[in-house]
Amino acid sequence: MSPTDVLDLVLLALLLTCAIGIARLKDLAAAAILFSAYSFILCLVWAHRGAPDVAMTEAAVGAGITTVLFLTVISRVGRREK
Amino acid sequence: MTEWPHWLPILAVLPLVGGALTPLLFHRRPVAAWFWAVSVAAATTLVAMTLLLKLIASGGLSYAVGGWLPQYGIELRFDEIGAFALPASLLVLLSLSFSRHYVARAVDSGRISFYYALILINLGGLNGFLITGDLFNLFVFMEIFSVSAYALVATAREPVAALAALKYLFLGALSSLLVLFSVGVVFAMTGTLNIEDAAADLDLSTPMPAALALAGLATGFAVKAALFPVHFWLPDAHAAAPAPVSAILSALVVKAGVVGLLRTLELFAGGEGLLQPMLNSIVWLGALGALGGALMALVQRDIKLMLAYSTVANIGYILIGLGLSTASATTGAMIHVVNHAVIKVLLFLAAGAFIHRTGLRCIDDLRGLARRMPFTAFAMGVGLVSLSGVPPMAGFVGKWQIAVGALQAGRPILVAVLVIAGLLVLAFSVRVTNAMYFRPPSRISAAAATEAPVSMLFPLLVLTAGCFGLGMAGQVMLRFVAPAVPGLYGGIP
Amino acid sequence: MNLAAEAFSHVDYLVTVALFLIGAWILLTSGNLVKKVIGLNIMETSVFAFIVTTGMIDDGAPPLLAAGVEGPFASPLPHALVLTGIVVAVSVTSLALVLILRVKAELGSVELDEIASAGEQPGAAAPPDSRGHAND
Amino acid sequence: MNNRKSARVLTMALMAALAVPLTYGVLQLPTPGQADAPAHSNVSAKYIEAGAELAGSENLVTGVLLNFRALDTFGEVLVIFTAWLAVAAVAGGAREAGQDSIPPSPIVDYVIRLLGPFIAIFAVFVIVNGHVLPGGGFQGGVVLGAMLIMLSLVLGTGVVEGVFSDRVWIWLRAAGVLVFAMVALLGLPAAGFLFGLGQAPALRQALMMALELAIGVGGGAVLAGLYFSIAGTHRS
Repeated sequence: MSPTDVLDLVLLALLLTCAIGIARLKDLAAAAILFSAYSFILCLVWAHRGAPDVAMTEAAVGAGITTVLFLTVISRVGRREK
Repeated sequence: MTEWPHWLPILAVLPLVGGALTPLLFHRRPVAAWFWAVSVAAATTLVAMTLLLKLIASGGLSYAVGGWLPQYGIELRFDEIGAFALPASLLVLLSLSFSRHYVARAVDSGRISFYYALILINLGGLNGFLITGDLFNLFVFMEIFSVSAYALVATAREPVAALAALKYLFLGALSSLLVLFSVGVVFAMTGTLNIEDAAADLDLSTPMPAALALAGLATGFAVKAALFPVHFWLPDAHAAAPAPVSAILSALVVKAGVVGLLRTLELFAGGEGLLQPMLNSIVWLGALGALGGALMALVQRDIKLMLAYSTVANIGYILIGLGLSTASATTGAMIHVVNHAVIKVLLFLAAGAFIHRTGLRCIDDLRGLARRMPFTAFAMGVGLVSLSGVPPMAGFVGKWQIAVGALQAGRPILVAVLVIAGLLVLAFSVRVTNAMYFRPPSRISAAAATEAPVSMLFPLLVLTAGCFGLGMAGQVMLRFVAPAVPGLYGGIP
Repeated sequence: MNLAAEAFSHVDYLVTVALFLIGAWILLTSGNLVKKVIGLNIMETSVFAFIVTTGMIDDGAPPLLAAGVEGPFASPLPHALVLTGIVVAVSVTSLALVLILRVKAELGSVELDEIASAGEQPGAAAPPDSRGHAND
Repeated sequence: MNNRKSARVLTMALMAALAVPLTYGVLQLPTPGQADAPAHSNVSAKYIEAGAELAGSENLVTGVLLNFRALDTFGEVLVIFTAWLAVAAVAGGAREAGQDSIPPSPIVDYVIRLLGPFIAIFAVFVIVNGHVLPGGGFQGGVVLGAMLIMLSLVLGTGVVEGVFSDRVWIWLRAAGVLVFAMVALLGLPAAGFLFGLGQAPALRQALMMALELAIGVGGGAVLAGLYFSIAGTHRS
């Protein structure tokens, strides 16, 4: 189990916890921010595994633009999920 | 000019670029945008015609995009399935010419140029989807016509349109994801994205991943084709959309799911254990869809919902034909794809003309319209008669071949399903025709209605002639489609 | 024993399957439209992760053929596919969010059960016929 | 409330039922990371063999996107343009004028104004060096779009959108599609096929750079446009 494998497993575990966290959160703003973290961790996984182009795009799109769009809509539509 | 091979990529690129240019050149000038859209669609139809002549003259055409052979780049193929691009372009042209007056009232004036742009891009995505021989390219073109379809549903002013478009979007995105997942699995197993090469390289010794890819593709395209039980997004979307959009969605976009199945089943031809159970389930789901769709159509009061449910029924017929995969059943299904497209565009445009003139959607309110709007009523009548599959008309040819195919496959129960569904469709056709012709008008706006403008009547006239013509030309189309059938999903058992 | 070794070597694939299912769970069970779009995004990123994983190679270099870089290269094709997929995902998400804004503006809420209950009352904003028969 | 509960149980059962074939199927796929897996020995091997000259760029992903599989990328640029078209066609009603949220705190204001130009430079750097370093048209365009959105958070959407008139914005957004269409048509004389970039390395470099810039600028303008529509600008 080389150190890179350990880093992979840790990142993948973080990824799963973020996704489960998003599923359980009732507060949409928190879910959107957690989604931003989720995208960023995914970007780290890809950057670490030899896919820099995709990592850069995922970081800019997932963590950046999609989360801003989510937060803008959530601010207009209401924060709490029934 | 038919020797020039570059018409093939132009068939897809021309409407896409034409659509992209529409808001640039004609923002806030609806009539100019309409004229531009009609001419781009007409040009695309001519390109499709040239390709069809080339296909008849010298057989299938393969085109390496960018000069890269399939090992490196994307390969486009034009065959009998690709020939569906001609009726598709023609029907979009007719829907566009119909849209001029209808859209002036149904869509806000500032956004009409976007409406025309989205329809042209939808046509481009459809044409690209029909001619590509590359799995991922299939996904990209599918996304193009799907995104434009979601938006077109939402251009209608009704408040329910946004929710219907959203439901369509969720299911459409889910089905695109399943297709993309399957493309990933096929790539992981074969290393190539070209459908022909992947079919050759896909080793079915480890059946599970191939089964996964097959399930993903089948479910994904079944959702796009609105096969029962994943059809529930269709009625709301097609009823809420503007009439020309409902026509394009019901006649063409839904058929893309069927074409997707036809294209990708070729990958799993080797695995007997894989393909047969999936085809059987498609037959039974198609049968349930045919009966359920026809029944639901009978009980509807809104004419567009009725037509939407009849689309679900007809998709059921088509997929019964495909699932049976005997020669005549598959040929019948492929012909019914075209015939149903023509009939459904005629019906939705006729309904659109009624709505445009009277604002009424309920069948009971359409009473007595035949006197005030004779041509439209006649067109609607012809469409309904064709829909119910009465012999001389377009609807009969495909259904008859599928029934023959069912008998060949030794499954008479399916013939019973086809007959019952046909009777149900006949029932609601009679109900509508009766209301239009033999009942006194019950609404003031119906009594005071005037005939639709020429730009609406011209497409109705052409389509009515089409219904008669396609009914007569059944044999010609059978001979044209026949050579493609043995090649489908790697040979017919 | 080899199942465990097999599972360990395929851990990336298993994580993507798990993320796909979590995303599907959010999409199907959440009543809030915005939450559904977040779930859809998680599903999409999980499929992209799956495709990138097919192109990965152990201790290989990214597909950059700069002078002097040897060793096995990661496969460039999946990266091109996922780049295209990510931009498609943004397109679909932004369209979905605008539709949600319009649903909120016209139907008053983004919770499906609130919209459904509003739809049942007679004289609701939507024409009664087409609404009454939607069996979602 | 209990039908909501039963729906959850049903969905949980469906998820479990789906998990079994998915896991089993995925486990039987070739092990990721093995050099002899088909994913590395078929088409990808040909790309790596072809090397930088044939691909037209050292960054093979850019080479695949703009050269080998140009039709995919044309479709891609078109999907992002269609997304803006769709949002513009649908968002008419939702864009209430003057809907600006509370202005951000001065610290955020100062930091964003400070970072703005540097992010712009980074975006241009990513676009221009697409063929040598990881990055390219899409990545640069997304960073550009993110910067425009960030500035409109601080300066207000109306100000940032006011930089260009509506007409110019529409032409900017369609830049990716139009330039790609021109390069496609140029492919006929250059390579004898649509979307071909021709054999001469100089021509191929020039065309790829043109495509990178067009996709970058077009992508950035579209993503900013999506935000403007969703956030509701002053001038609707």
